[in-house]
Order: sequence, then structure tokens, then C-alpha cells
Amino acid sequence: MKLFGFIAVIIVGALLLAATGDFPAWGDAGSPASQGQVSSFYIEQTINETKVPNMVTAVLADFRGYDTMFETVVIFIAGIGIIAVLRTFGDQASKAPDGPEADNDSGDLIVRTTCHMVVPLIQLFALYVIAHGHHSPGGGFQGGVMLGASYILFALACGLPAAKRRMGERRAIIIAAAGIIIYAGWGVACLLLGGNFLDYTSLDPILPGDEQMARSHSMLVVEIGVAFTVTAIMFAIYSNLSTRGRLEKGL
Amino acid sequence: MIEESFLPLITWMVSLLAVPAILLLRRTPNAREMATFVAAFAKFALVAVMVPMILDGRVLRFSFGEILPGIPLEFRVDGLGILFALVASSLWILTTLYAVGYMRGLKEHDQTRFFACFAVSISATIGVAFAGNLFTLYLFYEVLSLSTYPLVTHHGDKEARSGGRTYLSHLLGTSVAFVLPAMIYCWVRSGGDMSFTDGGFLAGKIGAGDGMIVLLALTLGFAKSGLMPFHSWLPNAMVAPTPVSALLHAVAVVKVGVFCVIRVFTGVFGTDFLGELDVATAVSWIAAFTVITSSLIALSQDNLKRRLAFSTIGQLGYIVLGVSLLSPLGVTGSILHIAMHAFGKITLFFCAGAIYVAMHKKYVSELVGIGRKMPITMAAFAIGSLSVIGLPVTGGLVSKWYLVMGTAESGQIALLVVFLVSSILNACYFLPIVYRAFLCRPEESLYDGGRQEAPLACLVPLCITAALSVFSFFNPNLLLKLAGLMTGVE
Amino acid sequence: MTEHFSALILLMPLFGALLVTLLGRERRTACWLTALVCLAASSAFAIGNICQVLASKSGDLRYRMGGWQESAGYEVGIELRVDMLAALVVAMVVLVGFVNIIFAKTRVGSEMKDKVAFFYALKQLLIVGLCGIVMTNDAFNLYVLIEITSLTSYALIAMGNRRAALSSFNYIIMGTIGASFYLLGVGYLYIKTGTLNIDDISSVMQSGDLWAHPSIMIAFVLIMLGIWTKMAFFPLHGWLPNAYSYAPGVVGSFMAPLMTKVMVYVMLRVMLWLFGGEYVYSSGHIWGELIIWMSIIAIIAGSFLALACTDIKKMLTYLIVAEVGYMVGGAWLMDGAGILGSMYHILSDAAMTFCLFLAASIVILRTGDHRLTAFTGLFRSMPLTMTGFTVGALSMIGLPPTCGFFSKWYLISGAIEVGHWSYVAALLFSSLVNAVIFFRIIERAYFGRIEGVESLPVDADGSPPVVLDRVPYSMLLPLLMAAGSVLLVGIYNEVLAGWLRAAIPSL
Amino acid sequence: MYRILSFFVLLLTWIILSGMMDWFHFSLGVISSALVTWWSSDMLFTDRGIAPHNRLLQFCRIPGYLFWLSWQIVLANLHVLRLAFSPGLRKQMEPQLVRFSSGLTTDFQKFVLAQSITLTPGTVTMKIEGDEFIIHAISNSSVRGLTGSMVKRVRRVFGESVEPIS
Amino acid sequence: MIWQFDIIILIFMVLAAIIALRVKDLLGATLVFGIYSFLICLLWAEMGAVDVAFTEAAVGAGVSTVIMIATVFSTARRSRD
Amino acid sequence: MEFLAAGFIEENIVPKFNYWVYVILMMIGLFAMITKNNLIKKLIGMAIFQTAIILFYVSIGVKAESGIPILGHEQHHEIVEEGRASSEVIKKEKFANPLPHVLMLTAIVVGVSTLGLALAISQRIYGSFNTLEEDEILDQLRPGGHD
Repeated sequence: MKLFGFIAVIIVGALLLAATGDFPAWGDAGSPASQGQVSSFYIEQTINETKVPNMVTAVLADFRGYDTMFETVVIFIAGIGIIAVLRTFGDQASKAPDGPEADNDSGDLIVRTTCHMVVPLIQLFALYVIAHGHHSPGGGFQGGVMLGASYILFALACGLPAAKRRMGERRAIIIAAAGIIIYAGWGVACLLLGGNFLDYTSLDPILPGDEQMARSHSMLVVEIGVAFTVTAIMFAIYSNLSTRGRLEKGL
Repeated sequence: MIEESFLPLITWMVSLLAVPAILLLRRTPNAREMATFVAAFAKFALVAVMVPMILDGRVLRFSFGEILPGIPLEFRVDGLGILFALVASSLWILTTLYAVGYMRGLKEHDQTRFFACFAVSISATIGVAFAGNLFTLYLFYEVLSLSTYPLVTHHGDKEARSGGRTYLSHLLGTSVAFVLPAMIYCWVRSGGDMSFTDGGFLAGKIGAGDGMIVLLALTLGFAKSGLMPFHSWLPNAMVAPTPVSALLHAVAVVKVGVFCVIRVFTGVFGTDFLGELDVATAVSWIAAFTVITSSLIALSQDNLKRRLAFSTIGQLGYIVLGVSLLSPLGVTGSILHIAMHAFGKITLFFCAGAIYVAMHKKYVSELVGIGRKMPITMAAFAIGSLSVIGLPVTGGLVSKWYLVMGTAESGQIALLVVFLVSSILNACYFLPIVYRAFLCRPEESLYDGGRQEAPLACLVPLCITAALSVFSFFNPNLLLKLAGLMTGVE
Repeated sequence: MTEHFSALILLMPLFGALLVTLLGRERRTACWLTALVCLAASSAFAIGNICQVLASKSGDLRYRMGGWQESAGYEVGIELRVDMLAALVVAMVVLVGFVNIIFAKTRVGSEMKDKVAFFYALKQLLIVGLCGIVMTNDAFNLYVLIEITSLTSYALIAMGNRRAALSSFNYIIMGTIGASFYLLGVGYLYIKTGTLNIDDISSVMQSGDLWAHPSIMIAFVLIMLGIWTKMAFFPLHGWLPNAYSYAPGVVGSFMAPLMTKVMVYVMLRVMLWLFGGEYVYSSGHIWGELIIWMSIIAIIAGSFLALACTDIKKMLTYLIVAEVGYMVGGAWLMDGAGILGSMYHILSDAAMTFCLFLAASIVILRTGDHRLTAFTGLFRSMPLTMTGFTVGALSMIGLPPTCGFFSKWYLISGAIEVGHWSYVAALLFSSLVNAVIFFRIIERAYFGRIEGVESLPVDADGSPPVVLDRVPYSMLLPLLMAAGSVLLVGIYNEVLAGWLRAAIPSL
Repeated sequence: MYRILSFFVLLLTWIILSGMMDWFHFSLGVISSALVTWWSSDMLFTDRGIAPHNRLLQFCRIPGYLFWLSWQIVLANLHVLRLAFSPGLRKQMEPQLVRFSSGLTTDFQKFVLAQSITLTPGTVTMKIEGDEFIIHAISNSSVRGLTGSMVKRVRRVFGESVEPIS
Repeated sequence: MIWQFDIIILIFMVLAAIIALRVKDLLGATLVFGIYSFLICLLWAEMGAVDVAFTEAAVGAGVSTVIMIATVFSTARRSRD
Repeated sequence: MEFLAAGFIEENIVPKFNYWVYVILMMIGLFAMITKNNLIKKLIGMAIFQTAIILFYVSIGVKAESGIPILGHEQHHEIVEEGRASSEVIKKEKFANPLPHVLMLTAIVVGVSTLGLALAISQRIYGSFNTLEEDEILDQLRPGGHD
């Protein structure tokens, strides 16, 4: 096996290296990929077409918004796939300890207090990242991961049951589905108003600003959808993986 | 003169329509058998209606529309087809009658399935007879293989299953491995047209080397014709109930095989074109070899049905041999021999079955003196034997005559010898049975107690077929005319 | 509305999946109904799509996501492109999905226990992915959708027993390698052409005359390797038999007919539209020869492996390996007839594999035995099921008028036209082996006797309505529909072939 | 009450982060702060029992405490440096575990004290068990510094009665 | 794009990858893999792909590492290779 | 000979070292995926493999002397407020190609999803076989055949 693997890897590597000789030099601004019409269009026209300074966001949520919808679906699939594979629904699983004191009964005091202080800030920052995706790096996905991470942090510090009260399994699934419904539903709204699927300009009549602003605003909406799904799924993945699908106690 | 007509379709459909009726009436055997009979008579009547039309020189055609690019599912009734259909449909009536007697006599299980499959296979046979192009022919050929499989394995025991396995593996194997590629090759070569025409649709479109391969693939691929080396399904299929054996060896299966071969020679290549290519000799020699070898094997068989089976292989060899001579007379002889051999051989099988039903005897060595016990049956047996050997007052002589004439016409003296030798061998393995049945004393006391014929339902058909054998000697005109439509021989 | 059909085909199951997850795991019937309605709507749109393609002059529909028009001759957004082949394959996917949903109704409760809703959701998402793969005209979008189908299938397979989990893990490893190779190949194309739209890549390569560049060649090799891994072409097939045979019955019967076929479609798409027949066939005559030989080996090996199997589902999966060999070989025969055969075989193989897997699932359910011995005497106790099975088997063997015969017809005629007799021989050989395999089963089913008739294992959620064959209608009906489709695809092959022929770009 | 407080704290943070003061982004900020308040305001200000004016006083005292703490950190750094470079290293180093009761009531108070201790070089909070602090220190003088003045000051900041510790 | 920086990170990345695969303690391997993710995130930030770097920081160095650790804790920690 | 090697390095490796390193990383990952016995190790290899490909894509988008693909405030201002044509203000050499970045965001997401699912499956495998070593699992399966 080792030998076979080695040979296969060497062959593939040699193949790939052989092709690099054919590539334009690294960082060459004149390479076809960089010089190509598509890339130039994105760089030069994004601001005209969408009024969004962050080209990556614009390409992600608008030009290739269809891709991004499926990216969100991939996350969703991972989440429900993990639940489907790993989760064991039983009698003992559904009974989480109730009552507010459960919040404080586990975890180290210092860690817990730190977490209490940091989690809201992380969440705020996550929302900031989502909201400012048009102007600075970040967007729905990164913000969503951070939001999810804030709950993971909470679960690590205060125990999974406490975190589950804030983000229960059922709620997580609903939020995750809602995220894609926001995204795809927005696209369907475009479709109903006479445009193609995800053609945000057709929403111009119901959104403030001109057509370009309609694109810009719609991007925010779909980013929020992405964030919904990512948040919920990230937490669901963690909570299932850390308890072998029993959702009882955290790590 | 080609004209569109629904008649071929209806004729083909009749027996198929009987299938649901048979299945529905499975609780009342009498009604069920009635349905079979109605269909059988209807079918025969329809074929009979078509005969005068064909004799007028018309060709009836029916097409379902294209099923493959350039290839419709097509029925086309010409002289050869109607002759075969006539033989098959008339013998179906008799076989059904016989089967009723046989099955009830032996209280067989699963009679409904038996009759249903029987009806399907006769439909497929008619389909082959009426097939207007190679694809349709192939389609019904395969349907026939599959629908006779349950008949062959009717008993369901180990022997039957192994026989069935041999049966199906030979027939399906050869058809898939040889016929299918050859057929597609023909399709590619002929530019998408596969309709049988008098001159052959491949005429002029293929070279000698390819032609040789395609011809061999098609001839051997239609393994129902029993050519060696793909003959061994036939003796193995003898495990089937006797009516099935009769159907297989006299009416449907083997005749479909040789019918296909004749179609290949006349409709696909055209005898003239084959003459130009000069490739048919190989087939002739294979057939000749089959004739001699199978006759020799038949001599050594003690099981009556197996002996008959090897005899069938030899007779099929005659037919292929006749057509491969490429002379009009030879082809006429082949076509006639389909009918003549059918009458003769079905008589023999019916007799074998009747002996089994009445006396439970399977082996030749047990038949000593049985002529006293079952004189009618054995008389019919004698007539059948004469017909197969090709001796006078039976139809076998007529067809053999044409075959020999054809051989002489084509100048193949060596093959003439084959005919001669094989006829002698035929006589060697049949006449002793007749001789011992009538003229030797039975050794066992078992033969006491007077006559003991098979049930009437068994007896009547075999008398009729024996009579047909004799009748076709005295009055072969109809058959001759129909065959002449194909070959131009008057 | 009609111009949105291609988008709606995808959206119906997508929303269906979301609704099902929202409904929760308690409301099983509601979940089933939602999935059924969504897929029915999707099927209707798919059929409408076929009509539209037929009506259109150019023969292909284009749908621009986000309404982005092209700029300076390049697509800046993502485009869907539906030609006749795509329309047919999409219709095949959603119809198989729809029928399988009906089939799943009674089974899913006992196989999936508490996870019924997740099963329906994942299944619909798998259909979304497959439809998307077929329709998209963007090389990267294709990758994303391939991953969607892969992830859903990993999860669905792993929902089975412990061996299923292990097979799913192996599938993940192989599948990721395959998808990543594809992604790398697309990257290599992108670096040379600067675009991702399949038509645009093709035209840039054409106009820039990039054919001679080694990176284009290596991109082609990588993409092909990736796709072959995904479709289980012979030496790369290792993941398939275990994954499909240990998967839960309702999953296997759905995935087996679709996944490999759709990947074959992708291969055709890459060969004929992305790189263009001219490049693939002219530059690589030696490759072509090599790959046909590989497919011959695939066919023969698949057949032999199937022959050696005693487990019914595993046997069927090895047959899929052989069938993949058919299609790859047909595509590389380098002539129109071979490609046509390959395209037609996508449809027909889906129909017959579906039929066989459904029948096998029913038999396994009914007898509780997954070896070939399970079939003993079944003609007597479950005639309809066995009829369905027999139709599928005859098609696998290639007897008329089933669709298997006609796909063999086209493939063989393609091989004959280019004179590749060894491929013809391999096809015939596999037919014969299939005949041996299936008649062995049919004989056993026909003549085998079993003492006493065993009872149907009762589902966990109450006893299912037992009818003829002692199988619920909801299982019998799909099987008969599948068997009917085997015949229909066969009988109307001329129509289908005519449509497909129009879709083949000139070589 | 605390929710409103949390909301404004968060909004202030947002404004500092964002730096974009057009109405659109500001309203986004309001929404975001409101959301986070909704989700997690119970995490901030866990000790809700304190009267508002006391809370205000605490806020006022904290800068002073922080100033003092940074001075202490400087001192402690010097102490550790001296330890490190003094020739009689072994003698003066007396690593020890100290256990004392702080008399602090709320988690936040304990947290502030614990973090202060950890921040000061030479001492580390190992564990808090109820009221008991377990501290690791490297020398006696380090211990003296914190058990005395630091605890007092923390108590003062949070308005607890300044009583001697047992 | 500063190529010296680039090369240094690349070398460290290769090292981190090899170490992550050689360490027999799975927890250690996971942590080294986290470092690998962090390095590659740095690299991307330096190459101008800030969004990608941001995502990799959140996903690769964050969530991936956490879920891997979670798995290692709930399964076996030692590995034979 | 030395001269040739130096020339080769100068022409093929120096200007493209990023590509070379990505290939090396990819080979490492692929090798681990194929040969490692421990399932978690396989997954680490898989993650390395995927990041290597992402590295390759990001490398495509790099332009020497370019910045991040986000418009600065003043450029934004010039275009939006003063109404200058964007093609005048924006020099496309100054911005990295955004398309590969977008693609790789998706690829990262796909990667983590696959990883998560694979980890879940390996936990299930551990649950039923009590080991994560492939050979031990196969040993357990061997005598039983089918289960």
C-alpha cells in the first residue's frame, strides 16, 4: 500500500509539476487569469454595477450568488448529515437539566466569567463583520462562523446544556433552514417580480435606492441568510461531535 | 405487389390475446382449453384466408413505425412466410389437442402456465414467419427462446433444470454472441436498412471476407437450426413433456431456426449475391457434417426421444444444406422439407408421447412387440418414419427429391453422396423399431391384456398428422406453389 | 414563467428539503407528502423543460442566474445550459427521485428510525445536486454541485449499519480525491483561459490555440481522473460496491441508478463541450485506444466480479462497474454512434439499474436474506416482483425490446463503424455473463421450492398494508413503473436517439 | 434596565468598530446591538443585585484601581527581576501555595481579583473554590503584597465593607 | 506580496504538515494542524486574499481544530502512525 | 551540468515557487490519505490536500504590486460621490483578482463540511469497532463476513 501510494503520488506530483512550467510566472499581472475579461470586469465594474467596494463580496453574493447559495446548502448538508449519521435519539438525551442555576454549575469560574464577558463582544463583532462585508473583509460566512464560535465557546466554558438552552437542537435546525430559505426565497422573490432567479435588480421597486443599490441591499440580505445557516450548523456540528451525538455533556 | 394490411397483425395477435384468457380461466380447465382452441382455430383460419392472397402474388405488409433508426417493426407476408405459418398454425391445433390429452392423461402440474407459454411461443413463431426485416426476426426469435424455456423445464426437477440451462445458454448465447453483432454489422453496412428483399438487402454492399464471417455468424447464430457444433441443446431439451418436444422439434423452435437461415440466405444476402461471393460452401459442409454425424449418433441412442432428436438435427441439416446449394431447386426442396419434415416428425413425437402415456415406455429396447398393443400408434409411427427417411407414399419423398435435384443442379456430387448415405442411416435407425414393434414377439407378460391405446385426444392428432404426411405426397401442389413464389420453381 | 423552468426544477426539491427539516422528525407522513409534492412538481417542470428544448430553435436553453448578461463576450455570472441531453438526464433524475420517494414510504420508517425527516431532506438535496450538475454551464459551479451530491451521499450511506459507515468513510476519501482532482483541473484551465464558463473556456482555447500547451493536457487528465473516480471507472471503482450494497435499501436503490450515470454525463460534457471532440479525439488517438482498452477491462472485470458474488446487491453494484465501462468505452469510440450509444445508455442503464435495485430491495425486505438464495421459489410467492426483476434482468442481458438491447445496439454499431471489434467482443461477453448471472437467479426463483411461506417482517411503526406479493403497493407500484420505463425507454429508443443525436456537437 | 445598559455598551462598541456613521450603517448597528442584547445580555453584568448608584460608583472607581494595579505590576516586575538577577537566588525564592479567603461575593469580583493576581508577575491564581483562593507565588513578599492591599482595594472598588481578613 | 516572508511561511507550512502527519499523539497532531491552518491563513493575508484568510482563520484554525479535538477526545487519542 | 540545473531552477522554480510548494503540500496530503492507517490521520491529510489546492487557486489571483481587492475610501468616494467613471479610477493591476478568492471561500466551506461529516462518520466507526486503525477494523470484519 505504501509503495503503491508513493508511486501514485509521485506520478501525480510529476504531472502537476510538469504543468507548472507552462504557467505564467507567479504574480504576473499579465497572466490570462488576471488579465482576462472576467476578472477585469469584476475589478472595474463592480462598483458601477453594485456600489459595493469589496469586490469579493460582490462577486460572492451577486455575480456568483448561485454558487454561494449552494455553498450554504453544503454547510446545511454537513449539519443535517452529521445529525443524521451520529445523533442518537433516545429518552435520556432529551432531558437537559433545567433552571438558571445550570448555567453556573459547571466550568471554571475564571473561564466562565471571561466567557460571559467575551461572548457578547464576539457576537457583536460577528454582526459587525456581516454588516460591513460590503466595505471590509468578511461577510455572512465569516460572521456566521464567528457567531457559531461564540456559542461553541460558551458551550466549552459553561457546558453544553447551558449552551443548548440558548441554541437548542431544534432551534438550530430551524435557523439553519431559515437561512437558506431567506437566501433562496430572496431569489424566488426576484423571480416573482419578473427577473431571473437571484436577479436583484428586479427588486428595485420594493427596495430603496436605484437598481445598483437594490443589488447592494440584496447582498446584505443573502449574507444574513448565509450567516443564519452557518451559525446554527457550526454549533450543531460541534455539539454533536463533542458528545458523540448524544448531546448530553460537553467536553 | 405490396399492400398494407392488418391481417398479419391480427394473425399474430390472436394467440397472444389468448394468453390473458388462459390465465383468467385457470380455475376451469375446460374453459381454458376452449380458449386455446378458439385461438388456434382462429389463427389457422386467418392464415388460410391469407393464402389465396399470397398465391395471387400479393405481399401483405404491416408496420409499427420505426423502432430503431431506419428499422420499423414490420410484418411482411410472402410465400415462404405463409407456408411456414400455415404449417405452424395447423399443427398448433393438433398439438393443442394432443397436449390436452397428454397433460390430462399424466395429470401434470401447472397446466395453465404450460398453455399460456404455449400460446406465447406460437405467437412468436408466427412473428418470425411474418417478420419483414432482420430486426423483427431477431426480436421474435428471442421471444421464442424465452417463452419456450418454461416449457422445456416444465418438470422443474434437476434434470429438467439442467436441460433448460443448456437450452437457454445455447440459444441465447449464440444469438447474442453471433447474431447480434452480425446484425448490427449488416445495419451499419447497408446504411440503416434491414428489410428482407428478394435480392437480399446486403447484396453488393459487402466483400467476400466480411460476407463469409457474417454469413457464418448468422447461420450458426440462429442455433435453433441445430447445426453442429451448437446442436447439443436439442437432445437435452428432450426432458420436456412430449407435446413440447413435438412443438420444439417439429413445429416451432427448430423450424424457426432453419427458417431464419433460409431468410438469411434469401432475404439478407440473396442467393445470387452469395453465388457471386462464393462463400456458401462452408455452410454446406458444416451442414453435411451435421447430417452424417447426427445420424450416426442417432443410431446409438436407446432413448426414443433422444433418437428422434438426433434425427431432427440431421433433417435440419438437410434443410440448411439445401438452401446453401443456392440453386432454386435446392431452396425449394428446403422450403418444402420444412413442411414435410414437420408432418413426419410431429407424428413420430406424438407416437412417442402416446407410448409414454399408455405404457410408460421411453426406450427403444422396450418397444419390442408393442405394435400388437398399440397398432394405430405404431402404424402412424411407421408412416412418420417413412416420411422422414424419404420413402414413397409420404411427403418426405417430395422434398427430398427436390433437394437431390438441387444438388445435382449445382453439381456438387459429393453432397449427393451425403444425401444417399444419410438416407440409409435414417432407415437404419427407424425401420428396426417398426420391424420389432410389429414382427417380434414381446418377451414380457406385461403385454397381456389386449390393446391399450393412448387417450383419444392423443390418438386423433397423430392419425391426422400421419394422414397429412401421406396427403402431402399425393398433393403437394399448394406447398409447391407457395415455395415457388420464393424461388421461381414451378 | 416558462422560461424559469430550469431554475424551478432545482428549486422545488431545495425548498422541499428545507420544509421537511422544518417539519421536524415527528411528522413522518407530512414529510413524505412534502417530498412527494415537491418532486412531482419538479418532474412536471422537467418534462416541460424537455418540451421547451424541443420547441427551441437552437436546441439549447440558457438561463442566466442573477440576470448577468455577458460582458465583452464572456459570461460574468453563472449560466444554466439545457440541451436535449441535459433535459433528458434531468428528467431522469427527478423522475427516479419521485418514484423512489413513493417506494421509500413504508421502508423508511424501519430503516431510518428517528431520522426520517433527515433522510427526506438529504435525498431531496441530492436530487438538487444532481440536477444542478446536469444543467450548469460553469466549471466551478459544477464542482460545488458535485460536492453537494457527494456530501449527501456520504451521509445517506453512513446512515446504514457499521459496515456502511466504513464504506462511507472510504467513499469520502476517494470522493474527495476525485473532486479535488476535478477542482485542480478547473484551476489549470482557469489559469490559462481566465474564465470559468464552459463555453467560454472552449472558445478561448479555440481562439488562443491553447491546444498544444501541456497544462491544458494535464488539466484534461486531472479532470478525467477526477470524474472517473467519481463514476467508479474500473481501477478507481474500489469505493462503489461496498458503499452501495451496505447503504440502506431506500438509499442504494436511489443512488445506484443515478450517481454514476450523472458522472458519465459530466464526462461527456467535459469531453464534447468543454474540451471539444476535436481536441479530445484528434490529439489523443493513442489515449482513445488506451481508454477503450481500459473500459474493456472494466467490463470484463466487472462482469467476473459480479459472477463471483453471492450477495445480491453487491452483484448488482459490480454490474454497475461493468456498465460504466460500457459508457466510457462508447464515449471514447470517437464516432457519433458510439457517443450516441453512451448517451442513450445513461438513460437506459438508469432505468434498468433502478428496476433491479428496487426488486432486490423488495426481495431482501421480504425474505430477510441478502444472498442470491433469497430468490428461491419467489416466482410462486411474489410473481409481480419477480416480473419486474425479470424485465430488468432481460434488459441487463440485452434482449429486445428492453432498453438494454438498444443501448447495446447503438454502442456496438458505433464500435463497428470504427472497427473496434474487441470492444464489441467485450460487450457481448458481458451480455453472456449477465445472462448466466440472471438466469441462475431466475431459475432458482422459478423452480426453487421453499418450505412454508415466511411472513413479512413487520415494520417498527406498525404493520404495513400487505397486498399482492405481500408487499405494500407503495413498493410494488414503483417497481412496476421502473419496469415499465425499461420497456418504454426501449420501445421509444428511436425518438430518444433522434433527440440525443441532435444534441451531439459536430466532431 | 440592565438590558438597556448592555445595549448602549454594545452600541458604543459598534460605533468604535464601524467608523461609518451614515444612517444605514448606524441603523444596522442599532439592530445588531439589539440582537446581541436579546441573545446574550444576561451574560454581561451577572451580578444584578447591586443598586444603580453603586454600579455607577464602581464604574468610577475602576479607573483608579486599574491605575493602581498597573503600578503594582511595575513593582512586581521589578521584584521578579531582582529575584532573577540576585546572586542568592535560591534563598529568596520560596515557591509556595497560598490559600486564603477573599470575602468577595460575586463571581465578577472574584474574577477581577483572580485576574489581577495572575496579571501581577510572581503570582498565579490556581483555583477558586467558593470563597477560597488558591494562589501560587514565588516568594513571600509577593504574597504579602496581594493578600493585604490588593484584596482590600478590590473590595473597595466593589463597595464591599473593608474588614480585616482572618 | 513580500516574497521572503512568503518563502519562510511556506517552509514552515511544509514542516507543520509533515509534523502533523508524523506525530503519534492525535491531539498533538490536531494542534499542529491548527498551526498549519494559521500559517496558511497568514500566507493568504499576505497574498492579498484577506477574505480567504479571514475565513481560514475562522474555519481552519478555529472550527476545524475544535471539532477535530472534540473527535479526538471522544475517540482514541493514540495512533500507531 | 551545473549551469543547466541553475538555469532550470531560475526559469522554473524561482518565479513559480508557490506552485512548487503547493504541489509538495498536495503530495504530502495525498500520500497521507492513501497510506495512513489511522482514520483521523487520513482526514488531516485530506485537509492538507484541500488547503494545498486552495493555495494554488489563491496563487492564481496574485498580482505583483497589487493590494487587496477592496476599494479604498477615496476611490469609492471618487466614483460614487464625484461620479467619475470607474475604469478611470481603478487600475486593475492594483487589485488582486477577486474571482479565485470567491471560489476558494466556497472551497474552504466545502472542505470543512467534508471534514465535519467525515469526523462524524469516524466517530460512528469508533462507536462500533472501538478503534480507528483501519487494519484493526478490517481484522474485525474478516471472520464474520457479512453482518
